[in-house]
Amino acid sequence: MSRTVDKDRVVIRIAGDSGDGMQLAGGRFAEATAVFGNDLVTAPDYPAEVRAPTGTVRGVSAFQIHFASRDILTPGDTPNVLVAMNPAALKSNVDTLESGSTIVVNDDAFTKRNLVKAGYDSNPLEDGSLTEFQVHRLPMTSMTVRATEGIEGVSSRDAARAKNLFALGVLSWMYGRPLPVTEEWIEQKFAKHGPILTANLAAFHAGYNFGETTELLDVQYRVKPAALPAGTYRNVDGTTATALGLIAASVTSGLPMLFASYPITPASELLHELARQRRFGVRVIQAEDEIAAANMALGAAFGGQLGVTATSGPGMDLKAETIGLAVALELPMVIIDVQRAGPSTGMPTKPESSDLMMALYGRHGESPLPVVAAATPAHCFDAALEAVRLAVDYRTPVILLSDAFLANSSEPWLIPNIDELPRIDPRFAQGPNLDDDFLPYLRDERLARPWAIPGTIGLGHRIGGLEKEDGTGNISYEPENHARMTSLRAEKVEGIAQDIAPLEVDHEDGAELLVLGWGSSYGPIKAGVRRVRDRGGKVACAHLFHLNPLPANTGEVLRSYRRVLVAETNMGQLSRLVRAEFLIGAESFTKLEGEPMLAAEIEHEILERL
Amino acid sequence: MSRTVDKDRVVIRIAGDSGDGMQLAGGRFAEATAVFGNDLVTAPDYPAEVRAPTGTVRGVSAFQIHFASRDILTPGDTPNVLVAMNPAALKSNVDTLESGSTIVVNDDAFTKRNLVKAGYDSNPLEDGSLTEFQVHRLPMTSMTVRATEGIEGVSSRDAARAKNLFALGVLSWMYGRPLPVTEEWIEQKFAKHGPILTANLAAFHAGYNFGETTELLDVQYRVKPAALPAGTYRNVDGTTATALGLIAASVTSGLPMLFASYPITPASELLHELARQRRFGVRVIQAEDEIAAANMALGAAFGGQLGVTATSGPGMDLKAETIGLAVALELPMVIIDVQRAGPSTGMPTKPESSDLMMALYGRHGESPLPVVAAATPAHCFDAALEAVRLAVDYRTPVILLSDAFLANSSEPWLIPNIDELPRIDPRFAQGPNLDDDFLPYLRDERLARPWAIPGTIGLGHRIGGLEKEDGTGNISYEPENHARMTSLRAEKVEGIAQDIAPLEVDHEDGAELLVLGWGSSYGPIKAGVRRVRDRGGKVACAHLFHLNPLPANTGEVLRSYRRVLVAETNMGQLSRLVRAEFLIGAESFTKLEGEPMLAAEIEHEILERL
Amino acid sequence: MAVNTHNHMSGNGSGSDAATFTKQDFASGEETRWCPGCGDYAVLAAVQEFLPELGLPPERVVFLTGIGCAGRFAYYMNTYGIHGIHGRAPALATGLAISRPDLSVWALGGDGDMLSIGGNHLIHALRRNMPIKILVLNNQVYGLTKGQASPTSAFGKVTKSTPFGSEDQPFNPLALALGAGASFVARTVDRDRRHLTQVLRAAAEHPGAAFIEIYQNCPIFNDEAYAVLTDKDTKDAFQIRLEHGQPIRFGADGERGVVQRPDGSVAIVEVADVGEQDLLVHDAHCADPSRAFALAHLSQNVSAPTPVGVFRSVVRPVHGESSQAELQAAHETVGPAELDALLHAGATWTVN
Amino acid sequence: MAVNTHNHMSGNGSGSDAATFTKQDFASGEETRWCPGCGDYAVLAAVQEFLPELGLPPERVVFLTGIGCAGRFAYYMNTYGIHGIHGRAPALATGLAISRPDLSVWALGGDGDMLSIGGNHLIHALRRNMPIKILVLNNQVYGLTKGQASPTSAFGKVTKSTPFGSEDQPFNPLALALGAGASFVARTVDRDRRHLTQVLRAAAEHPGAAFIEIYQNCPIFNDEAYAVLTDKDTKDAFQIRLEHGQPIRFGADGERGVVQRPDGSVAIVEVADVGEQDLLVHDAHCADPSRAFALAHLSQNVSAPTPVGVFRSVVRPVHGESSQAELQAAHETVGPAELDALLHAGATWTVN
Ligand SMILES: Cc1ncc(C[n+]2csc(CCOP(=O)(O)OP(=O)(O)O)c2C)c(N)n1
Ligand SMILES: Cc1ncc(C[n+]2csc(CCOP(=O)(O)OP(=O)(O)O)c2C)c(N)n1
Ligand code: SF4
Ligand code: SF4
Ligand SMILES: [Mg+2]
Ligand SMILES: [Mg+2]
Repeated sequence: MSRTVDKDRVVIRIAGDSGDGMQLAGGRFAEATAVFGNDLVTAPDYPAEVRAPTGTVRGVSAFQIHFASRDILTPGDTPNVLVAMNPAALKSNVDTLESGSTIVVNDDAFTKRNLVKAGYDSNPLEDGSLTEFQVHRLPMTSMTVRATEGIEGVSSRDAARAKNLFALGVLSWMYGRPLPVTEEWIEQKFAKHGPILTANLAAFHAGYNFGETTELLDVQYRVKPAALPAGTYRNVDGTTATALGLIAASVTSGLPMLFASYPITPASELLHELARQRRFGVRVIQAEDEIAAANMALGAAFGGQLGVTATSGPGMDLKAETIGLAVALELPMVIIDVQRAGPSTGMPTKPESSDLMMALYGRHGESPLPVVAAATPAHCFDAALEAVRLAVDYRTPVILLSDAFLANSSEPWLIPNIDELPRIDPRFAQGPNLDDDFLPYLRDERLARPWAIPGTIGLGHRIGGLEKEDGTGNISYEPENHARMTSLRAEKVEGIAQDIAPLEVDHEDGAELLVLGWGSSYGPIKAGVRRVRDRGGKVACAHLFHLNPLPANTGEVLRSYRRVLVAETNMGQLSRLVRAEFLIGAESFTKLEGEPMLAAEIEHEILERL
Repeated sequence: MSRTVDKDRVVIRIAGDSGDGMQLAGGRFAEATAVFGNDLVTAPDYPAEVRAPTGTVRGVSAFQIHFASRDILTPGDTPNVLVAMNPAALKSNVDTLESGSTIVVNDDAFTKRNLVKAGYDSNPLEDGSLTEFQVHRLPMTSMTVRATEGIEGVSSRDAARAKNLFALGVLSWMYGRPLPVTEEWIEQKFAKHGPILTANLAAFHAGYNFGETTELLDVQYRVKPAALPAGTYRNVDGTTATALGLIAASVTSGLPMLFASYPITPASELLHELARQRRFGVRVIQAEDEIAAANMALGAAFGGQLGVTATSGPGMDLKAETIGLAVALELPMVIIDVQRAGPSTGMPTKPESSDLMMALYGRHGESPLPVVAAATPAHCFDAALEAVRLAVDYRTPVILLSDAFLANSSEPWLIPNIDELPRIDPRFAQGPNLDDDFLPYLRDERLARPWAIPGTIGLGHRIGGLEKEDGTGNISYEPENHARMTSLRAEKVEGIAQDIAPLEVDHEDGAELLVLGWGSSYGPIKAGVRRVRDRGGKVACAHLFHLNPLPANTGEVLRSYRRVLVAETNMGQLSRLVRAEFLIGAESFTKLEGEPMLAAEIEHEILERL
Repeated sequence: MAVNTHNHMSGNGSGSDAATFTKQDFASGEETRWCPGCGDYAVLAAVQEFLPELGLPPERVVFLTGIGCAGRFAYYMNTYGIHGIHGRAPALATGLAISRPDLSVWALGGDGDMLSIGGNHLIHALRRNMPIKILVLNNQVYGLTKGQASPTSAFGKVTKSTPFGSEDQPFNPLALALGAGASFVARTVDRDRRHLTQVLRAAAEHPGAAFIEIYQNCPIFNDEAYAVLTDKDTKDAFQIRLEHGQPIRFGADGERGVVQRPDGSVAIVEVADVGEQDLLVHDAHCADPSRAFALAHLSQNVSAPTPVGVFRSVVRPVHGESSQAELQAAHETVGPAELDALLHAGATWTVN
Repeated sequence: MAVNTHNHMSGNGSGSDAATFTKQDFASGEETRWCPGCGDYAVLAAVQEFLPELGLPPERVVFLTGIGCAGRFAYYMNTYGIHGIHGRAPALATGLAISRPDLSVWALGGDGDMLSIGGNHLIHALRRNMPIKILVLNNQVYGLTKGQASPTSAFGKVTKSTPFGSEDQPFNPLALALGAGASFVARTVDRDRRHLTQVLRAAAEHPGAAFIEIYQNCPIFNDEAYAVLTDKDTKDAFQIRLEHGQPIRFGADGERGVVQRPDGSVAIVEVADVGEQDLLVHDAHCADPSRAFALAHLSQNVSAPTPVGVFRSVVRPVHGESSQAELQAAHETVGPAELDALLHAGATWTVN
């Protein structure tokens, strides 16, 4: 009989060939874990190629999940458990494991041929190189084939394909995950393919039963549900959360959405996600390029719709001129930049947050606009809503920064109450705003101009990218007018500082060091800070959700610490920003490896400075 | 008989309808002034439209020239003499005149109709509104017609058209300009149009003789030649100087030039200028858009040529992605941004220097590149050469910032000795660089990679925008490699700080305030500082010709002053840069009127701070 | 969506409001800033005069323009309008038309704007058959930037950017549009108000993307490029009027005509030589675009007799049409309940 | 300009060095990273095998590619090459070819790369007749970004970006190229090595821009899109081989053929019905592109018998050709003296 061991948190990484269904197995495990009530963060890790050669290290696809009985913040620095479906999966991951970790392998896959493909000279399962780990050799393929024998209409190839569900079964047993979540999902997913459904269910149960009945796996772990704030949760990745945020903004504002986009990794998933949402009146158009996509969104905005476009770095370059036009037109529009590792084509599937300066300054002339950044996968929902709110309230294009990590990673999301969502009111102009006249650039108290849409009688007007006369919007080359308009555009954006939440500090008495972050460094920074505090260190942290303007109290907060450390996955862009803005000697921790930050790295950086 | 009065410096503005040939008259006056040996700076001022309605204020075209017996730096804040060829020209300029200034008008043009077109209710020449000025009413049209009567083949319309040369003749007399310069030019220019030649010469002489013989103009001014450094001079505008710099770089480096560009104001003139230079092997191609232009230049660079592209703000937006590719490819290439007043389409004909941040950060990811800025029209020659030198020596795209003011303004240029031009050596790779292998990303002591061009046996290689392995240039997704390559690209550019002139300070004992500038603010800052010094104020100034990297001693220089004032025609972009870089509380004087800075404004700002 | 807007469902470019409008209703009153004699004036006047025919009030009409002299058009129309950036009007128009099918959406630009920097948006809008009318004011030169070559400038043309003569063959804009799959392709001339109006009318009636090349004179940089088509003396000899269902013939007395040649091209003949019966009868509705393509190649840069009129006008699916009703209904009916359900989709769990 | 480079003057794409080269000389040895079964492999092999025919050493050949699966091509050629950014290969190639006429310059990309984001550069390169060979690997889908619609995806096609079916008519790439004025237009299929090679040869021999559409199978996202053209059973019935000077006929026994229709289009007929003499004789060199255009419309998305081969190949001025000798000579002879004179041009004065 197996023992049961209690654990606070576990990091599992399940890896195999890209054809092995690792994302599916990982995703299902995450879903069951979520429903079970653990807090969790996931991180998929795909190969760059569409189909890298089977069995090679380059072709390995992995899924990491960190789950715990308390709230957690990152997908975990290093796995405690590695499931390796073939030698390549072992090879590409074993170096990250700490001594004493558990490795579960699909023994059947450790054939001579596969070992060679993975670049192994000898079989690591037998040459003693894994002695520091707890290795479990499970003949997953053959057990799956056996479990599905006799199911009519299932070839042995189909059967072998179900081995990911066998592995999922094993893991489900090891961590006491509820079976029904996965069973129901299999039943729905394969409803139209009877034999495959039966085979997958059989494989899943076989894996689970294998754990239950054999002595090979001797320990079962218990990770209790986490005491998260009350409410209804679901597991979301950043892409889904962004899509939901946009749809929520569309529904609550009454603005139909036009989402115009050109495919690009890692933003394409958002295109796919929204293309399915016709039920919500979302119109999606795949443009001929990013320039067209931005113009289409802007054209829709002129028509009184919620114009949204999404892309990644290279596409942002191309949209720059159109974003500048939107700044001049002062029309609401949301531009989503799912950042990836650059420059140029860079490493398209890898995360990096190095487009901050571009978001702020990547257009000619003085063309300021609000910049919002998502911090966690679930936060993408709020960030998207906030981007729309600012765009509509201030009649301005807004850049929403996300990144490859946030887009693909998932975590539990406390589903908000519809009634408590921020109110977004288009406030379309309905009539004259100055006696009997309509002045398209007459501003309100926010310095926002009226949004008068075609079809509205009497408000017809023509606007363009040429400098406009204050008030009337007519073309003007008058020197003072240009100065005034330039200031007004800037002040409008600066004024938003009064309309956003102040910078909140996670302070601890005695802390003299503040760690400041933005974007997806949220999780690692919080986790790193926690670790330091667990070791008795005094440290504070704060996170910027708005990069332009910065919250009104930012300077005050930063100045109240002796040292400020800015942590970001670029060469120090935010740190330059706060240095310029507040003249404080912010220090910089940067990472540029096309990988998310690790809590351990933040911990290390903090400890170095205490 | 007229008196002769000595003057140190004079600012003349000659204004008329865009069809009146004001640029020609102004340009010829400038040429004669240059040959006479005065120092000078000119500034043309065109209407925005191709042909604005005749006689209207919007249709006024003006040319301002500042010339002096000592070296001067700006086209002058306000004219001492205004030549107004019609009521609109008077109307649009009279407000800028100081009391006591001289106004010379073409009396014939002050008809009822023209007065109405210009928006005058009454004739300003008669209603007493010009009493504070010295007004000379010359019937220029009729005198020109009379002077050209009887020339065969010249209609009275042709004759009237020559009135700009009459005006030029008058001015030439007033300021004792040498006649032959202008006569020769007329003879050459109209060599193929005999009657027109004769008419123009006649008009010019008539104007000159008018001054000589009538009592209407009672004073002749003498502005002695300036004591400029020894050497041979010519008058150049920034466009010509840039073209000459590029050609000089092409000839001295032996790199044939491909200039690929898409027309845009105010960069088109450079395209026109270079398109004429086939004699120098310059190939010019008008691309379908700015993206194509940048790619063409980059393709030529790969082929071992000097790839150059030029544009203005909106075109820079479009080139961003290609510039990022050039950063990744590490190929030499020069991108010229002739800045204009933005954002968006903005005010295309008006100057502004607000693309600095974009030059530095206007691309996704970390993609650093050198940025050079021209300071005066003549300096465009050096700046272009410097941009090519850095591009070739460091295998990098270089952005050269100019602006609408520099492009059109002119000043005397001390023609350099060919032998003293900077040496630019392409150092094409000729063979293997690591044993028998050729590594396209193996760097030299400058961190520059080899430039191996197609046709070179054995050095064939493939490079692209994906992250490259250090040394080999092969595709690499390896985390540490990306970090290393990102640093190497940054260090290469930073290293240039050792290879450029240190920041030179125009210091004065006791000065505690340093005025820092870049780009075309050079002249106004120097002139403003001079004025303050003339009044006994202590002030220093320095000018940045390199914006990235900054000269190695910049921090040291800035820190040695109690206050630093950064003056620029944008919202404080350089000031943000130095704040971030050196944590000094630089103050900012900004101007955003689509007009160059004035010396008086700088003077005022300095005095406020002394 | 908004108070004061008309019914969204009446389809692009057509309407039948009771009110009638006049030319003045479509003129913004803003002072026109083209050069004296510019062909753009004539086009503006013709458009303003034609628009009342749509039966739509000015606020239901939108002009989206690019940059260039022609791009200024937007300012002079008393409609809604955007003077966008260079070359992107078809994309702006796509975004607007697809989301507001109740509007009549017009995209307009010069030959540089639409065929050089904007060429890609143009061909894609035509391919997609967006419900927009695209007017290309072709003066064979860059006007606003003062005289560089454009993609329609003749081979060998000397301009500021080609002082030794252009080394490029110009586009045949109609051929390009046909190659892109355009469902409506026409050509007309600035100075022929009646013809211009006919073509505008046909375009407005066409469901889907209409491509109209307007030969436009630029007296400053390329004067009289099309004079032969409009000068009294030469007009008859050079204008070949295409009229659906009519034999293609021209000349003062209809003495010349167009026939099919065995190699697939079409050619000009003396009617007397071939006989009336052999003349091509123009079929603008032919499903296959090959004949229209052949006609487009009869002349390049008006160096020979030049067809004007509607070359092609066929009905095919308009982008967005099929999904329009569904999306509209979805947006109108969807509310907090559906949103709440969407947010709760998939596996959820509750923490108490 | 450089040591070790060959003679600059020998003109693009042709050469006659004594040395002979083999397929291996053109293979970079870099591990290919396409999916198993991808049609790109076949194209790569055919290109590598063909290139030795040029008689040019590998270092005189350059491949410039865009982004996409097809874009990876550059890495696998043992030539010089740039894997540029998405859609811009024709512009990169233009810059290189115009400045280095001694090189054989090839631009290559997928249907998305060349026809969506890169459409404008493509049509302008064709219009200008740049001396470059353009290969479009058309798999009717976005491969690298994992399965979105491309501008050649069929109307109604369900993809990741069009879950309810594409609302767009696809481009007919050959028609687009012809509409842009291309001087050489051809189509071939990945799996037919001999035909592919023939077409490459014709393109290489063509002076000026050659546009080649290669039907390329993407087994992952759009498998067997062109199967009818290559499957033994259907090949004869679906491949219409165009051969200059030959009557256009196909079928196992040449039982079907193509004729001109009175409306300007071409149509498929049973030879028995019309008689051999009425079949079209293919004339790739016809100055007028209309017949080629009609042939391009015989089938869309391989839904019907589909012509392959060289549709059009005519000689017209190549951009840069006329100025080449002058510029080359100027650059070679110009020196400090001329530069000094240029710097001193116009009025100068001397201060002592
Ligand atoms: C991105 C960008 N590039 C270049 C320009 C400069 N520009 C303005 S209009 C124009 C071309 C004008 O020619 P055309 O489109 O034929 O219009 P026309 O003036 O002849 O009516 C150009 C190149 C610009 N405004 N924006
Ligand atoms: C500016 C930019 N936009 C988008 C992308 C993303 N992207 C890469 S390849 C590609 C399209 C691939 O399709 P295709 O050109 O048909 O080539 P295939 O992969 O099918 O061979 C896209 C959209 C990019 N790299 N750069
Ligand atoms: S430049 Fe030509 S096109 Fe432009 S406004 Fe003047 S006449 Fe018209
Ligand atoms: S996705 Fe398709 S096109 Fe791309 S490599 Fe795989 S099979 Fe080839
Ligand atoms: Mg034009
Ligand atoms: Mg494709």
